Formats: sequence, C-alpha cells, structure tokens
Amino acid sequence: MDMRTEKVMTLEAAIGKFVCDGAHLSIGGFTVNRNPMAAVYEIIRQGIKHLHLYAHSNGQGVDELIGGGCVANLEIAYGGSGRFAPTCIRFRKAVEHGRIRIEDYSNYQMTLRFLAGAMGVPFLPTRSGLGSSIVHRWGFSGPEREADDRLPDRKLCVIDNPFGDWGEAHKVVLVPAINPDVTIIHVQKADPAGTARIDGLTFADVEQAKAAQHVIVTCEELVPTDALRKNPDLNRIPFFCVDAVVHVPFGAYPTACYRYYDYDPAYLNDYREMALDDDRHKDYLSRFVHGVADHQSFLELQGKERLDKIRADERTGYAVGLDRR
Amino acid sequence: MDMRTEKVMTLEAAIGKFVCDGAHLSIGGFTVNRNPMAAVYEIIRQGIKHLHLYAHSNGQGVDELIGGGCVANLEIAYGGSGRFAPTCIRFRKAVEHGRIRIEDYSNYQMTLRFLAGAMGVPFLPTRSGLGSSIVHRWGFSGPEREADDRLPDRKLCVIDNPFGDWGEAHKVVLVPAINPDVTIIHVQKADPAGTARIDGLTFADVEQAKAAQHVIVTCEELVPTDALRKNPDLNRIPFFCVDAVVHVPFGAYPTACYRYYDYDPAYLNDYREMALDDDRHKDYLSRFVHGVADHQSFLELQGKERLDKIRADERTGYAVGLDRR
Amino acid sequence: MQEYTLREMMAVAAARQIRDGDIVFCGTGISMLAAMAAKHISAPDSVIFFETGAVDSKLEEVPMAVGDPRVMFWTSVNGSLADSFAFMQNPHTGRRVVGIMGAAQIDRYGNLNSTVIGDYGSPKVRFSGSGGACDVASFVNRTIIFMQHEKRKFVPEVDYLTSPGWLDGPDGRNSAGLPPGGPATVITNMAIMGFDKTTREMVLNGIYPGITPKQILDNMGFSVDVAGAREVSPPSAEELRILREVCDPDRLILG
Amino acid sequence: MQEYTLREMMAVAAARQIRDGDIVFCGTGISMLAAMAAKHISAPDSVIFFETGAVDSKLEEVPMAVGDPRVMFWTSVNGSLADSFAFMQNPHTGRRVVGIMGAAQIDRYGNLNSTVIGDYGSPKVRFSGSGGACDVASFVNRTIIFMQHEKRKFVPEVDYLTSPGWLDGPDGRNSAGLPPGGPATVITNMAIMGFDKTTREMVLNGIYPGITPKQILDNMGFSVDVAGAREVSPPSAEELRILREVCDPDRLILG
Repeated sequence: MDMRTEKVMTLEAAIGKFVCDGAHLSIGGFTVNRNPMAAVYEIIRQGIKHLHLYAHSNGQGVDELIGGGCVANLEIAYGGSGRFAPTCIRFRKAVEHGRIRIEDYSNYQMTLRFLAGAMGVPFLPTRSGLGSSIVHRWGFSGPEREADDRLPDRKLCVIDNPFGDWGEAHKVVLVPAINPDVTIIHVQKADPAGTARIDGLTFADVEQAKAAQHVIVTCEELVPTDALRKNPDLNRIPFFCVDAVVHVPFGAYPTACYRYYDYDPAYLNDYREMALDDDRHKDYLSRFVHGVADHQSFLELQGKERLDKIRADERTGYAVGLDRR
Repeated sequence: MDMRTEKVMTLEAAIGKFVCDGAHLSIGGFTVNRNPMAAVYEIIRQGIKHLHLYAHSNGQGVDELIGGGCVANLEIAYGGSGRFAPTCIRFRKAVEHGRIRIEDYSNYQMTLRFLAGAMGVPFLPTRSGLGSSIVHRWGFSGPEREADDRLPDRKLCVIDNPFGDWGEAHKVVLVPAINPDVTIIHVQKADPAGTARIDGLTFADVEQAKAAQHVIVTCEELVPTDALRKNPDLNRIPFFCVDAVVHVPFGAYPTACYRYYDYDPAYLNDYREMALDDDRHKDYLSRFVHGVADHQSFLELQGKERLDKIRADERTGYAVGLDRR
Repeated sequence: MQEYTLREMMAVAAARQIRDGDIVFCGTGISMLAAMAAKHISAPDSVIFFETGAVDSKLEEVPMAVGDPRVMFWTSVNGSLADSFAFMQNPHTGRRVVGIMGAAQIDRYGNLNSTVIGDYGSPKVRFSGSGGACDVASFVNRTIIFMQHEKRKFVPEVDYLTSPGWLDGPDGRNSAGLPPGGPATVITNMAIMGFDKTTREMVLNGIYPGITPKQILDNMGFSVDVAGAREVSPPSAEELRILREVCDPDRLILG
Repeated sequence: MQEYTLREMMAVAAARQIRDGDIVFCGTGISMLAAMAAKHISAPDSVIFFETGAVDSKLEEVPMAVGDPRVMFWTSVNGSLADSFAFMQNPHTGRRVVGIMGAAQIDRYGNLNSTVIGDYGSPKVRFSGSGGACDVASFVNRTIIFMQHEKRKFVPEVDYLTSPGWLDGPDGRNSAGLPPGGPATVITNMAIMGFDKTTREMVLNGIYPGITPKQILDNMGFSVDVAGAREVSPPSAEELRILREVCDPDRLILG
C-alpha cells in the first residue's frame, strides 16, 4: 500500500522495484481472461527466479511463468486454459519432471485464503474438501513448513464445529491466509493514484490485491481521477492499496479483457503446440519474450490485423463471431 | 430463495406472507439511510409481535419496530441515528425497562455473522472484541441458548490460532452465523424477478439478504429485466435469492435513499421529540402508522412540499443545502 | 432415425437431467453445452451460473472456459469467485444447484480424481487439479459427471481424491462433515450410471442404443449392478437441432 | 486573540493529531469535523474513510451520520461494512489507520464504554452500543478519543468494556490476542491526555488556555501524572476559519 496519488511508472520499473528473486507472488485473472500477461512477460524478460507463486485458476499467466523458468513453488487450484489446454502444458511438464514443487487446493479454498489475507485474519473456514486428498496430501511437509517462516505450519486444519452443529456442519476445514509480497492485476481502467475499475467478473483479483503487501495494477486505460470518481460504485480497489500503476494497452493479451478484446485463439493454439515441444518452446521464448524489448514490441510482432480480429464488440464485450477453432 | 421470474406483490401481501409472529428478521440500511421503512411501518400496522431482530446499525428502522411493540429479542451492534438520536429513543427505553432482551456485538462482528450465513459456514473469525465485555457478557444465557434451537449454543468462542501465530494472531474470536427467516432491504432498482441494484454503499444488505431463507426487496423503481442486465456490474443481488419484489417509491422515507432522496431532518427531529414521551409516541403511532392505510397514504400525510425538499441533487446524490438543523 | 455422435448423445443425456428451477453449475466444455441445451429444450427456467461469479449468463456463443468473456454478458449479477462458491455452500441456494463436471478417474462411490495419476509427490501424469470441482462436489445437492468409458478411468480406487462423491458409502459424507448431496448421474460414451440409494454404489441405469451390458462392464475396473438398466432413447431431431444449430454451430465443443 | 468555543478547541486539537498519509476512520459528529479540518489544514493527503465502506469521500457538506449519503459522493470506492473493517483488520492498511471516536466512560488505560451504565442485564442507562467502535479500537494503529471532562466519565473501572484500549497495562493487548496499536490521545473540553509508553497509563499532555491541572484532576475519577503537561496553543485564526466557514458553516456539529 502507498498513500501517494501519483504512482504511474513503466512496467520495467514496477517489476524491477517490486518483484525480486524468491518473491511470493500472485497474479490476477482466470484461465484465458485478464491475466496480467504484459507483466508476466516482463518478469520472464528480467530473468526473475525462484518465485513462490499463488494461483487459483490463473491459467495462461501461470503456465508462461513456469515455462519461463521463474517459478520454484506453486500453490494452486487449477492449471488449465479451458479448451485451449485442459491441463496447461508447461505446468504439467514441470510437475511431472519435478522441476517445481506444488501444493493443491480448490478454487474456493484459494479464494478464501486470499480473502483471509485481505481481511487480516489467520484463516477462514469452509466445508469444501472434507474427506478429500486435498486435506490429506500436503505439497510442503510439516518440517519444511516449520523451517520456512513464510509458510504456515500446516497446510490446513480440520476442526470440530465449536458451535455444535450450528450451520448444519459438525466439521469444517480451516484454510490459512495468504499474504503475497506482491499481487499483479490487469484492469480496464485506473487513475494515477491507483483506484482501479474492473469491468465484468472480478474473479479473485480484489481479494488478491488486498491481501498483498504491494500491488501493481496494469491497465488498458489510464484515466483522470475524476473519471472514476463520477461513479465509484464501479470501482473495485481503492488507491491506497496500490503501489504502482502501469499503462499497458492490450496488457492481458493473449488472454481476454472484457469490453476491450477477446482472447486470441490463434495465439493460444500456437502456444499450445510450441509449449508441447521443449525445443520449440525455447524458440517461442526467445522470439516472443526475450526477443522483444517490451509489450508494445510484442504486440507489433503479432501485427495489427490479429489484434483487430479480437477487438470486443460494444454490445456484448467480446469479439462476436471470432474464429475460435 | 425462489426461482420464479415474476415476484411482484403488494407490501401488505409480502409482509403477510413472509413475516410471522416470532420470526427471525433482519432489515437492511444503516442509521439514517436506506432502512426499509415502508416495510417497517407495514409490520407495525399488521401487529406482528415477538420478532427476533438482527441488526448492525440499522438505526431508525430498528427503533420504530421496537417502538411499535414488534420486537422481543434483539441482537445488535448499534442503536443510534447519528446526530438525530445518538442513542435511539425507543430502543433505549425498551432496554432500560427490560421490555426487550438484547445481546451486543460490534458492527464488524454482526457483518461477519451475516456473511457467515451467506457463505454457509457456521462461523467466521475476527480479532475484534478480544479482551472486551462483548466477549464476556452474554445477553442470552447458555441454558437459554441450549433450549432454543434457533440460537447457537454459545454467543461466541475465543480460540487459539490453530496455525500458531500465522497472520500475527495467536487468538481469534469466532462469531456464529445468522440465518434469518427473512431479510427485508430497500434498493434503488429491482426487476420483477428480484435482481437488485443498490446505488452507493451497500452496508451489509447483500450479506443480510444472502444469509436469509426469504428475502423481500422493496424498490424505488421497478424496471424491466433488460434495464438491469445491460450493466450487471452494478447489480448486487441475483434474482434467485429473492422471494418478493415490492414497488414502493420513497420506501426508505424518512431515511435517505442515495441518488433519490435525503433523510428528512424535520421528520427525524419530530420523531425524536415524540419518541421521548410515551403518550406522544402513542399518538405518533396512531397518527402516522396505524392511522394510514399504506405507505402512499403516509407520504401524502407528509405532503408533497416536504418530499420535494429532500429530493436528491443529480450531481451529488443528496439534497444539497437541505436545512438539517 | 437421424445419425448422431456419442458426444452429442452425452450432451443430450445430461441436458435431460436438468429440471426447471435448477441452478446449473457449469464447468468447461461439454457440461456447458448440456446446460445450454437444457435451457432451450426442457428447462427454460433453469439458471446457468459459473464459478467465476456470473449468474444467468446469456450465452449467445458457447464459452471456451468458465472465465470466457462470453459468460459475463447480460447476466443478473457479475460477481466473484467468493460470491459464486458461497451460493453453493449456502444451504438455501446450494440445495437447488446441480453441478456438471468431468474427471480423469472415478470410483464406485463417485469419488473423482482430476489431479494426478501415480504418486502425488512424483506423479506419472499431472492434470489440471481441482479448480472448482472439489468445491462443487462438496457443496451442491447433486452432481452429474461426464466420463469416458475406459477401464483406466473407472477404477477401484482413485489415485488422488480430488472431489468427494459418496466417499466410502452411505455414511461417508456425513461422517466426513459434508452436506448430504452427492453424485447423482455419470454420463459416459456408452451408458448412464446412477448410484444406489442405500449402498451409494454405482449402478447401470441406461444403455445407449447398440451397446451391451457386457461391453460396459468390460470397460470398467469394477463391476456394477446392471439389472435395472434400460435403453436410453437416442437424441430426438429437435434435441440435435438445438445442440447443433443453437448451442454449438461451429462445433467448438461437439468436435 | 479570536474567541472560540471549547468544542472548536477540541476539533482543532484532534485535527492537529492527523498527519499526511494517515487513513482516518471517522465516527459521527465532532470526529468527522476534525478529520475534515485536518484535510484542509495540515494533512491534505490524509484519507477520510467510513466504516460504512466509503473511501476518500469528498465531503462538500458535513455528514450527520456515517451512513449519511454525503459520505458516498465522489469516493475512490463505495464498498460495504465488510470491506471497510477488513481494511482496518488487515495489518498492511490497518497500521496506517487513525480512528477517532467518543464514549460514555473511559478508564486510565483508555478502555471505553459506550454500551451501558450499571449492570449489563438490567442497565441504569443504555447507550448506542459499540457500532464500529470495538472493531476500530481492536484493529487500528492509534485511536483518538473525544471525552467530556467529567468525574462520572473518567472512571476507575468502566461498567462495560465496549472498546479495548490498553486493557490492563503494557501486556494487556498482546495477551488478549489484539494487534499492537491502541489509544494515543484523549481530547476533552479541558485538556489533551496521552498514555505513558511504558505503563500505558493515562497522562496529562496538554492543558487548554485558562485551565489548571487541579481543575482537570478534580473532574476525573482517577489521578494522572500532570508533570509533563504544557499549554495547548489556542486555535489559530486560520484553523477557526476552516472549521467555521469550510467544514461546518451551519454549525450542525459545532452547535
């Protein structure tokens, strides 16, 4: 959090300032939507390593960070990108080859963990996962947890309901809070102080942002403060939660940004094919990530025609009739 | 909850159908804002008794229900109406004379209790109230609680953090869920199926509605479904949570309804004076509540001039320059 | 009779399970198609909603993921993950919810694995993981499960129990602390399975035209009672028209 | 020198406690006025927010309650009670929050009573109750408390501990499980009190012009160390102008 009212900086500066080797990081978005992809590519470009990444179902962003070699540990609910990759490709390879350590939760459990962090409580309760392997199989062992003061001593706790069977529940699972060092989200509109507006579903972005020590907001449009204050009911994150505001049009590309552009099926299909082969994936990284100076250059490499195809229709907020095969 | 898409009814019918003697009720709004006053007056008019009322800081609505003789038990955080009555008058008298039974919580605790009900968990944790009398002094005793299956067996529980000092907390208070039989809220706009839009602060209305078995929504404007679906980001309650939709312009009067009208300082000041004296309060009830057939007649009794004075200014959402002495 | 693919049969079979008044939780892919079809055929007053927070989306095009912007259009409310799972965990709303999901493995009690094949610590195959599946399976009144009918998928014991079904039998969910709902129907490319009300074990309810009980049992890693099975009626012309022309004209999901 | 009321003195004294960068939690009445005045005088980059969920309200008119529609205008975000208390309980944001509140009773450790006088079960006087006061006092980094300087209000022991101060001394909050912040300043119609950093007991910090330490002690139910007290400078002309002309021209709160 930061009380200043002018927090605009370049993406390079924001990532350089707030994301260091070994940082505990969470990114916003869901599967093929509103992942902060420009920031993801910049993290890979800056060669940041050993990240401890928290994700519910962030999909493409998580897969690229793993593929980019940035991730050491992953706490996650879902590694998939819808029909484009029912299981994310580099994620799957990394887990199967033991290149990252992973711990599984459910989407709601991860959401509650971010919410607990946002609320400033050590845990939240749910009935989800009782009787499942999620409760019994830990990715990080008890001794590993006790040795690392950035991890809670237990993955989760099952307790008897101290109120008897109040709420028709005699047991609940308590899931521990997550407080990332930094959360990065991509939004439709932000002002220079960091007030952020999200159009459409917010996923768990708001909870992820409020749980973090530092927040980087990348935005499609950087607008004057008054433009957002005119209707605060649509704003989702107050400026004092935010540390850096970065103006990056198409900052979620190749994932979608509701009312601005759709996901790019061609890119995501090509990515899947390249990600499946280690050599081709190396080429992908050197061409599309390391081979460009910034997101603007990356977009130029895709070409205007491609971006025009995915522009959102005004009525529906997505690209009607887009060829999504 | 109710899956039908046509739930419009009269206020008389809605109260008659969903609010019975002894019901566990919660009402929306905060102090002098967006209390569902038309519904409150209708409850008094229908002579409904022995309500178990849940409130955070609902102010005027709570005070009138108590004054109307409808309330037996009250779980509450705050009985005040801002500068008009730092302590609500009839509330104060009823507690001091032992005419209602009361149990105290904090605003956040009550909010969490509604949220727990909405989430379907038996409790939620907070650090609020540790070391305070709120934890130690119960309004309903252990034996009373155990004899009543509508009350949790404990007011609240203080437990050691099962995750050690994770979240920098070694203890937390668990507050039990509330699941009212019925929640009544007043909103700016609703459609016939019950999708509800709230302009400005939502207070705890959304949690209160989602926690309840039945929900009555009163609204300033009853609008076609498509009018709300055009921008769902502004809608707060999905239609399937709602059982009855009642069109009541000025339904929050004499409390405020953001962007529609302000609170009426003259009414609230008069009310305070009349509430202070038992005989004058009886006259107040027979004239303003029992003496009118419905909210429309009540408003006519106030007169058009009075309502015009409090109409909201378009830019600010309140009555600029209103005489509020 | 019109020709149809098994995938179309599966989508139609699932759609038929959805009733007016159901709140339908949709995962990615064929489950979305089934829910869309049901809205147009038998259950116009069912409500489609997504774990991402979209309630009663107007699906003019089939979404490719539950985070697809298509789910955000013309909804009743656009909320968050926190909101949507609360609707399922809340008993008032949760008991109206039907969840549709898939998995990599299923056992006789309808417990699902969508996490790993092999050891959790060093898996042979890694899948997506739970996503919302564990949550839905934990909370909602009944779930409909899509499976490919293969021996390696219908297993005596799942390698990892991602999403709780009836756990170890009649008292499994209650003793674990879960709400009373659970798996209702398994829809495969050969058959429709249910669960015995008493034992909570999987039973064969319906067989697609041209399939024999033996074929079904040969493709499972455990046996089920086939005595009560009837032939499933094939998709009607109208069901196929809705599926093909209204729901997925580009065959993005029908293939 | 300009004349001023004690109420004006109190509002100015509180406003002076607010620093740039503070997030100011406001209750009803004079605390709102203090926060508004601070924004215009010494702390333009402080942020006023309300438990009702309004962040950085543009207060063109003084609100009469924290639920007043005036707090909803031109904010950064219009949220809910759940949102606003989370900002206070969250250590990242909570440590930047200054809470301003009043009470019916206070003890030497800054514990507050705004619930009842007498027995809780059958009270002699019933007040509003906690509202957000207990929450704010539990969570935030420092609180500023408005009190009328009367013996019955400064008591050896509060009848009901609504809002935790330093509880029973230096280790009180920690052993109860509360975060480390606590009461910083008590502003009365006679004086400004603080709390000793070691003992956490109330001490006299400042005396308004024309008041003696004896008057202060005579109006309290317990004694405090008066050795470190200095005279408080009266409101400046500019402070009074802001208060009277900008913040509360109708004297709704100044009286």
